[in-house]
Amino acid sequence: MIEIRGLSKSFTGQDGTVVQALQDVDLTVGENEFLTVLGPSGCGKTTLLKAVAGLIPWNDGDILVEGTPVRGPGPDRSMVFQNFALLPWATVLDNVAFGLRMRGVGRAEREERARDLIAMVGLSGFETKRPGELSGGMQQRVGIARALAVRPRVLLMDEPFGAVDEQTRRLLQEELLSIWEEHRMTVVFITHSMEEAVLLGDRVVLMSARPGRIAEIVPVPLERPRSNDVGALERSSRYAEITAYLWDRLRDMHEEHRPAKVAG
Amino acid sequence: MIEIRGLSKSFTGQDGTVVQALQDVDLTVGENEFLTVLGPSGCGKTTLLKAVAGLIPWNDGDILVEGTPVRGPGPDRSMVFQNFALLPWATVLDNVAFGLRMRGVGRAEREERARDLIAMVGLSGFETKRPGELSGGMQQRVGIARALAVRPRVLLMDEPFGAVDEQTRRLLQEELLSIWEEHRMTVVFITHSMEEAVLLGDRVVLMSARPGRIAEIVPVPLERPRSNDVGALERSSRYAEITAYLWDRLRDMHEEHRPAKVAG
Amino acid sequence: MTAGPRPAHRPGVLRRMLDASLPYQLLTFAVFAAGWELYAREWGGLLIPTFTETVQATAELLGTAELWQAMYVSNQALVLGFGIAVVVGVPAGIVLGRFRALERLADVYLNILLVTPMAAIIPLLVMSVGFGLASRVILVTIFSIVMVVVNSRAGVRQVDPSLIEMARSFGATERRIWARVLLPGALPAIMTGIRLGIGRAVTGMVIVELLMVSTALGGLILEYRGLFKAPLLYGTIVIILAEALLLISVARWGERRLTGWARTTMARSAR
Amino acid sequence: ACGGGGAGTNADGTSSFTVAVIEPDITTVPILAAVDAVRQAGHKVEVVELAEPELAIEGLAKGDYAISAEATSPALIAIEQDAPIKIIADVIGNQWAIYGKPGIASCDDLSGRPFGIFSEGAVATAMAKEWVGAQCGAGKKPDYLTIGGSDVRAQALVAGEIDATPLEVSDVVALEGGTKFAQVVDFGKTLPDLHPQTVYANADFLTGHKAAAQAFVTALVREHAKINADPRHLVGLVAKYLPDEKPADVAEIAKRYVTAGLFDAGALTEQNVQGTIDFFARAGVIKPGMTARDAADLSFLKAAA
Amino acid sequence: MSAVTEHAPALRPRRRLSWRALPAAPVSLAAGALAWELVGHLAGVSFFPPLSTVLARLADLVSSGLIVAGLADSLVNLVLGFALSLAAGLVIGVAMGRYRKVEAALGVYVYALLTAPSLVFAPIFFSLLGEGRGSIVAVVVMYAMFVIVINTASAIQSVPAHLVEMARSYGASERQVLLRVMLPAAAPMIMAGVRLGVGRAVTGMINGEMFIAVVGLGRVVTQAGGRFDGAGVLAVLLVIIAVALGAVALVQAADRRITRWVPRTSRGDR
Ligand SMILES: Nc1ncnc2c1ncn2[C@@H]1O[C@H](COP(=O)(O)OP(=O)(O)OP(=O)(O)O)[C@@H](O)[C@H]1O
Ligand SMILES: Nc1ncnc2c1ncn2[C@@H]1O[C@H](COP(=O)(O)OP(=O)(O)OP(=O)(O)O)[C@@H](O)[C@H]1O
Ligand SMILES: [Mg+2]
Ligand SMILES: [Mg+2]
Repeated sequence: MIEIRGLSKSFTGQDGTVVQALQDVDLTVGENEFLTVLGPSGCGKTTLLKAVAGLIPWNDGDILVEGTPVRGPGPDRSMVFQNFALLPWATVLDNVAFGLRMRGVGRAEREERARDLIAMVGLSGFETKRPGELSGGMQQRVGIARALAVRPRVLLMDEPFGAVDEQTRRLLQEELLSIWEEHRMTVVFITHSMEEAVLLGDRVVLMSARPGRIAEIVPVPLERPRSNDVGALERSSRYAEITAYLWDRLRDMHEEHRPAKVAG
Repeated sequence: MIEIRGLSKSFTGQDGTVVQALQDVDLTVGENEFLTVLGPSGCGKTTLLKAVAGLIPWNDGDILVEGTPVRGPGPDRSMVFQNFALLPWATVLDNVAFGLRMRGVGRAEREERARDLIAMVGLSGFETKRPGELSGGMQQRVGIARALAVRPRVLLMDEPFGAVDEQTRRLLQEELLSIWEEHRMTVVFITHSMEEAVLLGDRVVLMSARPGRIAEIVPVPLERPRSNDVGALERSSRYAEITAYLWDRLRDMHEEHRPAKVAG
Repeated sequence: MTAGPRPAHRPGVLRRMLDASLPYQLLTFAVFAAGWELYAREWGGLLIPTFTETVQATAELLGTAELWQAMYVSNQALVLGFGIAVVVGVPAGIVLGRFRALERLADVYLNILLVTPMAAIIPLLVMSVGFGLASRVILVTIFSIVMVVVNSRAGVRQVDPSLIEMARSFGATERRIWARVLLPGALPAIMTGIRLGIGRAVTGMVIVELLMVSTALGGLILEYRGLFKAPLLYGTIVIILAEALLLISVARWGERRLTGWARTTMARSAR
Repeated sequence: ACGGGGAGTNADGTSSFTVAVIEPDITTVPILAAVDAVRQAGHKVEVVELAEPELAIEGLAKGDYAISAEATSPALIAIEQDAPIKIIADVIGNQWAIYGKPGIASCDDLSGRPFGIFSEGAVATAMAKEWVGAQCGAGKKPDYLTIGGSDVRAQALVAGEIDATPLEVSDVVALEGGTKFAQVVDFGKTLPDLHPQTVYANADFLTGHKAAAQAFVTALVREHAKINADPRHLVGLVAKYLPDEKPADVAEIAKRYVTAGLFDAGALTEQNVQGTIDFFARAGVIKPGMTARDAADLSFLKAAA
Repeated sequence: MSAVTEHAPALRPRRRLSWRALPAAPVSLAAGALAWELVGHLAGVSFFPPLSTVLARLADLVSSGLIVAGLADSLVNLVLGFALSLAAGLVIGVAMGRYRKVEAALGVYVYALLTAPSLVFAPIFFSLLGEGRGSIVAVVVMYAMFVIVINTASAIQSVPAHLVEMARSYGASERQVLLRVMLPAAAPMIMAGVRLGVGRAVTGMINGEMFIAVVGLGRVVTQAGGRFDGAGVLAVLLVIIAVALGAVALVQAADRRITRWVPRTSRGDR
């Protein structure tokens, strides 16, 4: 359960100009909810996620996770980074165990837990490989395993499947859904793809840019579990309806903001 | 018109292992045809395109463009690169004029032609910006303008919209279609997206990996011009049929090759 | 970096002062000067002047024609020698970066040039070329060219290979590829090499004068040392260092002007 | 530290101290032999080799070293700046001479020709300039080229880079293999009162360790006497302390030194010390006004004689 | 590199292999040696003897034990000085890279001292440390440390921000971020600085031995110079270069171990 109240955040650029990345954002993410976030480039999605993770300070407002105000990174939340953020010199095993190590978990225990998670994301046998030897999709699975290894209550995912080809992406989506269905936790998932947002989320948050605000929250009335037949889901008319609606909304926002892209 | 006959190409890696990137590829691209190429990662799509562009030597076979054997890069072909390949230090104008400059076209003429093309891809007003100040989609439009500025008979495009968000991608697809419909030329277009392959192509070439071969050529019986209503096209049943067929074929190839991903 | 609400208004005057670098520079300077003064007063010998004496001597030197004459003579070697290092070193670095086979052959010699104690070969050089400007120029060149070559080579390696391929796809000749792709692309690294090279060139300029051709600034140093005029000795050294830093700042400024584009694409790289 | 000069007194009354030598050559060998003699008398002596006379002077002034020997001028400059240093003996007489390419016989022949000198303040430079000032015709002046190190100047002369330069005897002998140089002027004859290379010591050491200092000076005088009696003694010493020198050259050098009477530690007198001081004052290296009493302590030489 | 069709597939790989099979360094060294020998004979001057003369002199010097004794002495200076430079260089470099204030405070001085002709500071070392090992080690440090500092600082500054952020999101402490993320990530560039540093250390060692206290190999060079023994100077120089290349090779070996994870293509010049 995450409560965000009146969150505002601005950046002062190197040239002294101030960018209002988030303005007055109110958002409540329910216990064990899978929330997806969509929005044009530069609308503040990453900023929002990092604030919840406790990685950046903000100007105004409050963030509560499980009722406790966020003051910094904590063991209750973990993050999957858009660009993987794997340590290139460490093996898969060490990368997955990294979060546990930072928390002072002993070697034997952290390796055992890491091995479990490596098996869960289907990478058994790759424990001693380094990230450079893995394909993009496999790298991202390492990032997910690392985030899950610390058994967080809240999982924050920043465009985790952005850099992955379509076939691999589909496999990863199915895997994420089945992990979530089995282990249940609160998930905030940022994406650029409407299809993905609808396929995965209980609700889709649409954000608008400059300043970053929540434009609309769209509930997704597709039944769970969804992991068994993603293909059928995609051919359902409900799915097509929501996707079309999101497409229109986003196109509007995109048109509005086209000139502003020069600045980014 | 491009004729490829019995093309084979192997790479010798730094460790001495030999990768057969292309084996015995036969392919004829018709005059003014829009051909799209789909295939799993590493199947040799880029290699094929670069061979046609005359950028790499090959081991066996022949390539004829408009009846003339390819011996190196030539003014009849130009290429749009997957990663844009813009000169970061040059302005938009200079980047678009680059190909003309390499061909010794005088300053006044090349700038005039560059300005025309900048207008065509909708970037008027950005002539003096540098690539770092443009969004990804705008950068790719500069790359396309540069390729078109030399008035090639053959346009070779390597995943040109791979790095662009979905909304921008749609805009670019529509623009490319209308440019092609107006100016007509032979296009070979590589993509990872089935939807894109179907939307743009007269025929879709499916390639399989290790060694790279042509697995199948799928004709796309959708009428032209397609640029006016892409949305309607996407909702047509014929479109859905072809896409579904391609999806199945690709999934099969992908499954076959999954263990091999370790090597890449 | 802790999370939590922070005031939205601009940082106060005090904050901005603490963030600027000048106060820290001044602080270290003060500590350094005080340490020097104390040490020289307590334990200083004939060749260790106090800080204040050195400052006085520096000011005094700056008013003498002798110093400016020496600067003029020394800098002739610097300008010519470093000019040659750039004119020869940049193309050489580009060639080595572009053609691997050549580079594999030349690599040993670059390494040797990098590690050879030049002081030991100065006599040889002077004997073969004479005591005139030529040997000073050559030495400055040898001192600085390695940095220029090595960095230019690295710069060419950093140039995105797809840009070269792109240029070739438009039928660019090798010459055009050099002028329009390799040189501009490698420019940031080349400028770094030039900056480091300037430092080495100044060293070379002084060393050759110190060890062999005792004219100009090196001659002044030897003279002041021989006569135990410690304040003037270190005053001269201060002036040489100041010149080096000045030249490096000029190079930095030029670098920023020439390679402004690099900042937008490598926002997060060093400084 | 008990006593000056980085020196200490041992339990049995003997001293321990450090002697600094600068790039030892043939002229230094008798000093090394004297050190060994002092060691035999029970004192503990350490020898360090330094690269520059300035460093030795610095160490003497601070009291790190007790005794050193090299060019006289830096010692005088240091004494002028109140450093506790005293000249106590001679290393070698004035062995400098200007040598030139064959055919050069006088100062006028050198007018406008490249002439190698060491830096300002060095004794050879001062002598050469004084000679030029006195001997050259009006408006005639060689083209001075400043070159560090007598060996490099000699090489430059051989290579034809310069037409003339002041050289030491040992350099001349080492180079004489092929070409013969013309001796333009012998400063040993024109400036016999000048002692460019002397032994000097830390003043506190001299007062605190009289016995050790005396032992050293006495030993040095004795070594010089032995050499003058038989040049082969010097050849033997060189073989012992500088095994790399070419024996043939050494024999030749020794002969010339002995013939010219250059090895005479006891040659220093009030007059010639004053003469040396006056020479450097004339050359502008030190200010006028210093007396032999300020600069030298010749009591050890007197006791040794 | 032109795009030419090749109809003889077998030809090219074999040709390329034979090219690779030739070890580049020995071949070019042999060519250099030959050139030296020829120029030496043609020039016929005492200060630039041909290689064979130099090698003969080297054999002399080695058999007389001079080189070996000098070398041992020099190596001690080198190892001490380099170890100090490495330790201090890493600490200062990391501090400068990590804390902007440290960089502001020290940056100018580091650049000034990198530029300075270190020999002119000889009197200072001499005054502080005397003529013994201390001064020579100080000269070595003076030569080697600042390259290491500057490379380390910019290596630390260019560690990808997202890795640091990732570590912090798992609650890593400042120390953990430094040890587990920044140092490993910066290792390749730091090692490049160390490689430059070790070369400079050898130069520093020789200069210290030639211009402060006359010991070790520096003493052998100085004495040979004093005897107009050109072949001797060059012989010792060969030994010095060999020592330097050996030291560089050692660092490279360490580098390869430390940065094994770096993908081959981006390893740059090695
Ligand atoms: N460190 C920073 N300094 C200055 N401005 C920043 C910084 N980080 C982000 N911004 C600005 O804040 C705004 C929001 O950025 P954010 O990264 O949250 O966007 P986003 O929604 O994640 O975009 P994308 O979809 O492209 O990842 C942008 O305008 C960006 O330029
Ligand atoms: N320069 C090269 N050296 C060695 N092997 C290469 C080289 N270029 C390509 N290959 C190999 O050739 C095969 C085909 O590569 P190619 O780049 O054509 O694939 P692709 O179909 O374009 O893949 P992608 O969709 O990932 O871009 C791959 O297995 C690749 O590893
Ligand atoms: Mg983002
Ligand atoms: Mg490709």
